Amino acid sequence: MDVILFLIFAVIAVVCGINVVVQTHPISSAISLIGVMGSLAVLYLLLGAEFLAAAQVIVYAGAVMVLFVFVIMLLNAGAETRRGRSLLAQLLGIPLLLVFLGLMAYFAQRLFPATAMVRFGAFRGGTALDVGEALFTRFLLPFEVVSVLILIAILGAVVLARKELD
Amino acid sequence: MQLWLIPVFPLTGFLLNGIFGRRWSKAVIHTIAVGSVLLSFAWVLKTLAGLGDLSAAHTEQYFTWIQSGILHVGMDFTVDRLTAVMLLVVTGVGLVIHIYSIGYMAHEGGYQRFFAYMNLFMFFMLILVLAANYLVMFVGWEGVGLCSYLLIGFYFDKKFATNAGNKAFIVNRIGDFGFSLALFLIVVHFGTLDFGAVFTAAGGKSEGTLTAIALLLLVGACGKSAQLPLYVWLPDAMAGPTPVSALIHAATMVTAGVYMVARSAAIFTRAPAAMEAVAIVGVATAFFAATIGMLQNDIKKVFAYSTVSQLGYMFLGAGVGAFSAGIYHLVTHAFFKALLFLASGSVIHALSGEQDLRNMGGLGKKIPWTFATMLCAGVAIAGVPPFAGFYSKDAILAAANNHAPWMYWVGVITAGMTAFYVFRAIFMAFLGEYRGKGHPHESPAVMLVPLVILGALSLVGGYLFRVPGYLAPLFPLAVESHDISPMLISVAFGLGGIALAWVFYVVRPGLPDQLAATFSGLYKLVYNKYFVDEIYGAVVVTPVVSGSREVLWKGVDVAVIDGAVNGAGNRARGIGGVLKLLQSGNIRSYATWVLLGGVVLLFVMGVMGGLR
Amino acid sequence: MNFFLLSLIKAVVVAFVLLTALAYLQWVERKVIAHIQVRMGPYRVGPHGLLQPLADVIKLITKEDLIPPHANKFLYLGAPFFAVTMALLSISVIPFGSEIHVLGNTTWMQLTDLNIGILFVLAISSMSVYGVAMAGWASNNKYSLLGGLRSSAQMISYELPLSMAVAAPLLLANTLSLRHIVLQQTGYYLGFIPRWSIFQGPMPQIFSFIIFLIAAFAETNRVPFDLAEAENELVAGFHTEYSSMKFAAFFMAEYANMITVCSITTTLFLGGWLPLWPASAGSSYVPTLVFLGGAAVALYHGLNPARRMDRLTLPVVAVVFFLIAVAFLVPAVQAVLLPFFWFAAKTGALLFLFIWIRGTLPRFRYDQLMGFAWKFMFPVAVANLMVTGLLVAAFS
Amino acid sequence: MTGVPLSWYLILSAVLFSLGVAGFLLRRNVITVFMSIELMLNGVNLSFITFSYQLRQVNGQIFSFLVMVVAAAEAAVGLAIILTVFKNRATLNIDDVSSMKD
Repeated sequence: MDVILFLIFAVIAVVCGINVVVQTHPISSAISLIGVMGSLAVLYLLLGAEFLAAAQVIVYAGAVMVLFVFVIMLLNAGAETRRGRSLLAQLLGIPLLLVFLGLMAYFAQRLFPATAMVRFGAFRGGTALDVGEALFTRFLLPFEVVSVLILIAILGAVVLARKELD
Repeated sequence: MQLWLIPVFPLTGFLLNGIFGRRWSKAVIHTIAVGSVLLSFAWVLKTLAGLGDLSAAHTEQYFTWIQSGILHVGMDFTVDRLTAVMLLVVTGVGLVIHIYSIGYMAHEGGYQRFFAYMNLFMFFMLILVLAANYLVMFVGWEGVGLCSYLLIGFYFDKKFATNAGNKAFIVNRIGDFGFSLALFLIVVHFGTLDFGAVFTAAGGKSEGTLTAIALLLLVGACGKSAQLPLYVWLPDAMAGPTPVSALIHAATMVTAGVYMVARSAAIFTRAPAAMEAVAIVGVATAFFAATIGMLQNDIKKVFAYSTVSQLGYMFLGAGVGAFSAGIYHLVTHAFFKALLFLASGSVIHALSGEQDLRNMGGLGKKIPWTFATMLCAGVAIAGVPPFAGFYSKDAILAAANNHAPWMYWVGVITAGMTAFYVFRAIFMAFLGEYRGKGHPHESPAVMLVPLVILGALSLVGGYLFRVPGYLAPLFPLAVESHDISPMLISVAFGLGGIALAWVFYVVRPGLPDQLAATFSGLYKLVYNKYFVDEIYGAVVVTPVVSGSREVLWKGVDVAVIDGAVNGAGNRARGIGGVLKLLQSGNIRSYATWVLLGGVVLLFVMGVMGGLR
Repeated sequence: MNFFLLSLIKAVVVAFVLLTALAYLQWVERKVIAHIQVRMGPYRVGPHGLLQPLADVIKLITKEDLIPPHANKFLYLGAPFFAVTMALLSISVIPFGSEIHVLGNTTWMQLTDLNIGILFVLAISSMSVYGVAMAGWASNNKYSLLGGLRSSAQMISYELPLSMAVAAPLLLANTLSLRHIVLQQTGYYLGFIPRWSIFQGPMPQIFSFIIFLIAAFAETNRVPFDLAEAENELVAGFHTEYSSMKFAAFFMAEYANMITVCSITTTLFLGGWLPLWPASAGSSYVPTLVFLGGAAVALYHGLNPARRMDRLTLPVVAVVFFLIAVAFLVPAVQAVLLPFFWFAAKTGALLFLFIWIRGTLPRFRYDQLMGFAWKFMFPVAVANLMVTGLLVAAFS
Repeated sequence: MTGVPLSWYLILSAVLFSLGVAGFLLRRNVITVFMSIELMLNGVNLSFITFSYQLRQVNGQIFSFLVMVVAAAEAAVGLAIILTVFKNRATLNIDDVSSMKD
């Protein structure tokens, strides 16, 4: 069951991820990205992080991506024009990326014993209670700092997007 | 007892007026400013009433300010009898002067700025007085210096005012430098800055250490209290509004040095050489400033030199071991000198800005209240019994007589000169014929009431507030001498000074000019304040300025620093010229480089981590 | 019984009830609005227009299915189904009633109880904006695009006060599970004031309730916040270009959202399936009395018919009501249906409020809408949350 | 049922991250580039949560939570910047926005 669920949502995530990169129209990319986020939320649930799964959908899919879609619609962004100028990125980037991926996969295989298995329900430390307790005790300072950050971001966004008063 | 409320009231006033004052009417501004000082004064009274007889110091600790190694500095306040006296003087006289300012500043611009600065000054002065350790005191010390600078330069559109402010600030730096060196020495030798701990431990330290600390403290005190040789800023400080002169440059801030010396009595008494230095500085300043004061024509300059001279008296008192007499004189001086300034402010107000004594005269009939109150201050400062100045000056002179007779005699002569120059100013301003233009008018009640209050205090303050007796637990009283002849002599000199002024400026007004012609060399020397400013200019300022310009700027700055910076810049530009090729302006190629770095890093980590 | 089989049965039952309710909610809305406007409403199809939903479905299915030129086909076709899926999803965590025992099986009248139930609902509601936004964008029509833009901005803005308003009763309940939120509201003050969140100490959530309700109107794009489909400005907003079943899907989504939101409100603030007053005071007989009363009214009108048809239909209705009333007296049935009756009664009252407001209030202007969300609702919601938090902390 | 090997999750995370990088390298539309960054962040989040599972600690989830918050802030500011750039230059192509080059 675990394997089936994992495979289903991993495949959805990867396919949507590829779609994000391949689609020329930003709105298709955005929809695909929502797909990635949704399937990742399910994977989070499988990993026992139920609060994070909900937060993933609410924050990422429900707020961040809505902003993206909103901006795409607002700017009426069309499909991008094909005129590449960076040979470097394509010639060097893709092989590098493959090397990177290979290295990461190799490390992941080597560093964790084959016995390390993920079973749904084996770890239940991700409830809202657990996350809240950690956030408001041990991680209070980062939490507050991040709140300040988001406040600054709000102000920054308002200032940037404001109509010029002239 | 919530001591912190005492300084916080004026701070609140400062913040309110400083931030919102621009939009408020004058009534709101001065209500807040005076109200905050009134609250502060009331809280002082309540606190002192609640603390009983204060036979032991009451200390409150609020929070740790600095914790570094062994050094622990807390934001602590303390109240003992010395502090109590200072608190009453600062808030009481401060309150009266704030009220006076309502009238004096009514027609000036920058109303809210003035009151905001005044409140800020009160805040820092109260911090200074309440401090329970040297560092907190230093905060107040620097703070009042800042407010002094701001208020001297209050009329910042006038060049001389900003120059005077700068001068005060820079000269004070010299003193503060000494003070901070003293603090460093204290930290080195005592490991703490708390008054209690330092004074308890002072007994076990060597005399050399204590003398060094005491002398450095004296340098600090000289700067703040305008003693020789750092007194030059105070006469110029009269560029500020008159209430500022009264509050900061007569009654409170300039006496901070005396307060600091008295507070550090435990150190000074164990360093006889430093004590001697204090006494000599004091008596020399007293005499020296009095001689200058005799020939000044600007009414505020006269009182400025008088302040310097009277501060010298206080130092004399402290230096000869009579700390309580010094503080006593501080209190009475706060009354009559504040009064002198406020009354002269009233005169200036009446004459719409005229400050030159030669353009006054005959004002006694036109502004009788001012005249009467000024007369009260005059008799008080001249040491006529039984008015305020008599008690405190007598206490100092008696102590000086016990210590060294020559100091007593210099003090007595100075007392005569004091009486002379004060009454010279009074006679020139109020008696005779009116020599100016314009139509003098009496000041409004809001200015006269403070004058009357201070006048009454100048008359009876010395008798009412027996400071030495109150401070006896802190500073043991000197042996009571039954010989009253020194007292009689000083009174005689005082009266003689008044009489001489009467003769010179009322009976035979031509006499001073004849004398000046006779002793023209001496006259010019004194009239030009012994050319001290010019000497300082030639000896200190010019070499520093030209040295900075020729050596530091054209030599060090251009050749060494600019050379190094430009050289580095040129190298960077050269390297950048090569690296520029990487900056294609294409974000994706940048990302590729980042990726390359990531892959290399990952690879290295794998190899180093033993994953092969 | 097998967990999956049980779940499947429950899902089928819930889907059937919900879809029927959806269809008839529209009928109710048309009827209620008609009566507000002193009209008769649907009357031709079936007695009192009761078969009108069926007729609508047939009409919609048989309509021509248009796809505008240059539309993004995938999104254009996907949007309505996405919308309706999201609308139906959150019903799965709503508890309709308490524990029941049927044929030896014990189960809850709830599809599933998640630990993060309320977060799930919020997540789904935040996703539902995509249906409208996609539809608006994919239609390749400026009115649709404007409608989509409006509704996405509006939904994001009202999501904040909504979440804040939800958080406050959660502080009282101390759980995120919807079932436990209801269970926590069990009991009565002084024997008759229910301990529902809107009455519960130390901070009655009445402000939270009002904010939630207002935000819910905006989230469901209902009057007075229906700017996404403001017909006099944007033709029909995001669904201008839709016809046939795809249009029906948006309609279903809107009504399903309404039902969901009302159910959530009931659960969070009005004590879910809990009765209005204690069973000891006779609350168990309320459904019987209500249906008996309904039967009596129907019988009266059947005996004094206003139209010829009523002579036949209204007595039938009366008999049905009477049978239901009797059924509520049977203990076994009572145990199952009584909680559901209360839940349905509260939700129905809220739905009636939705319809009532639609029939009463005019539409907001767009800047007023956003200003209202950010300058009024959000601060009030935050203040309410803070006060609640402080009081809960002080009294715990 | 034995479950899923932990490394699968990590590899999935690496794949998603690499896809994000690829998007960054290949796309020209600044919004798509931005979304690629979000994709990378999501990949990283997955690995955080996987580690959180493996270590049976909530810390990884906290990191992930903070990443989400930062991503939200970044999206708000970033999109505002994109709006401003678009207003001034009427382009969404990142190659056209290179006046810092010289």
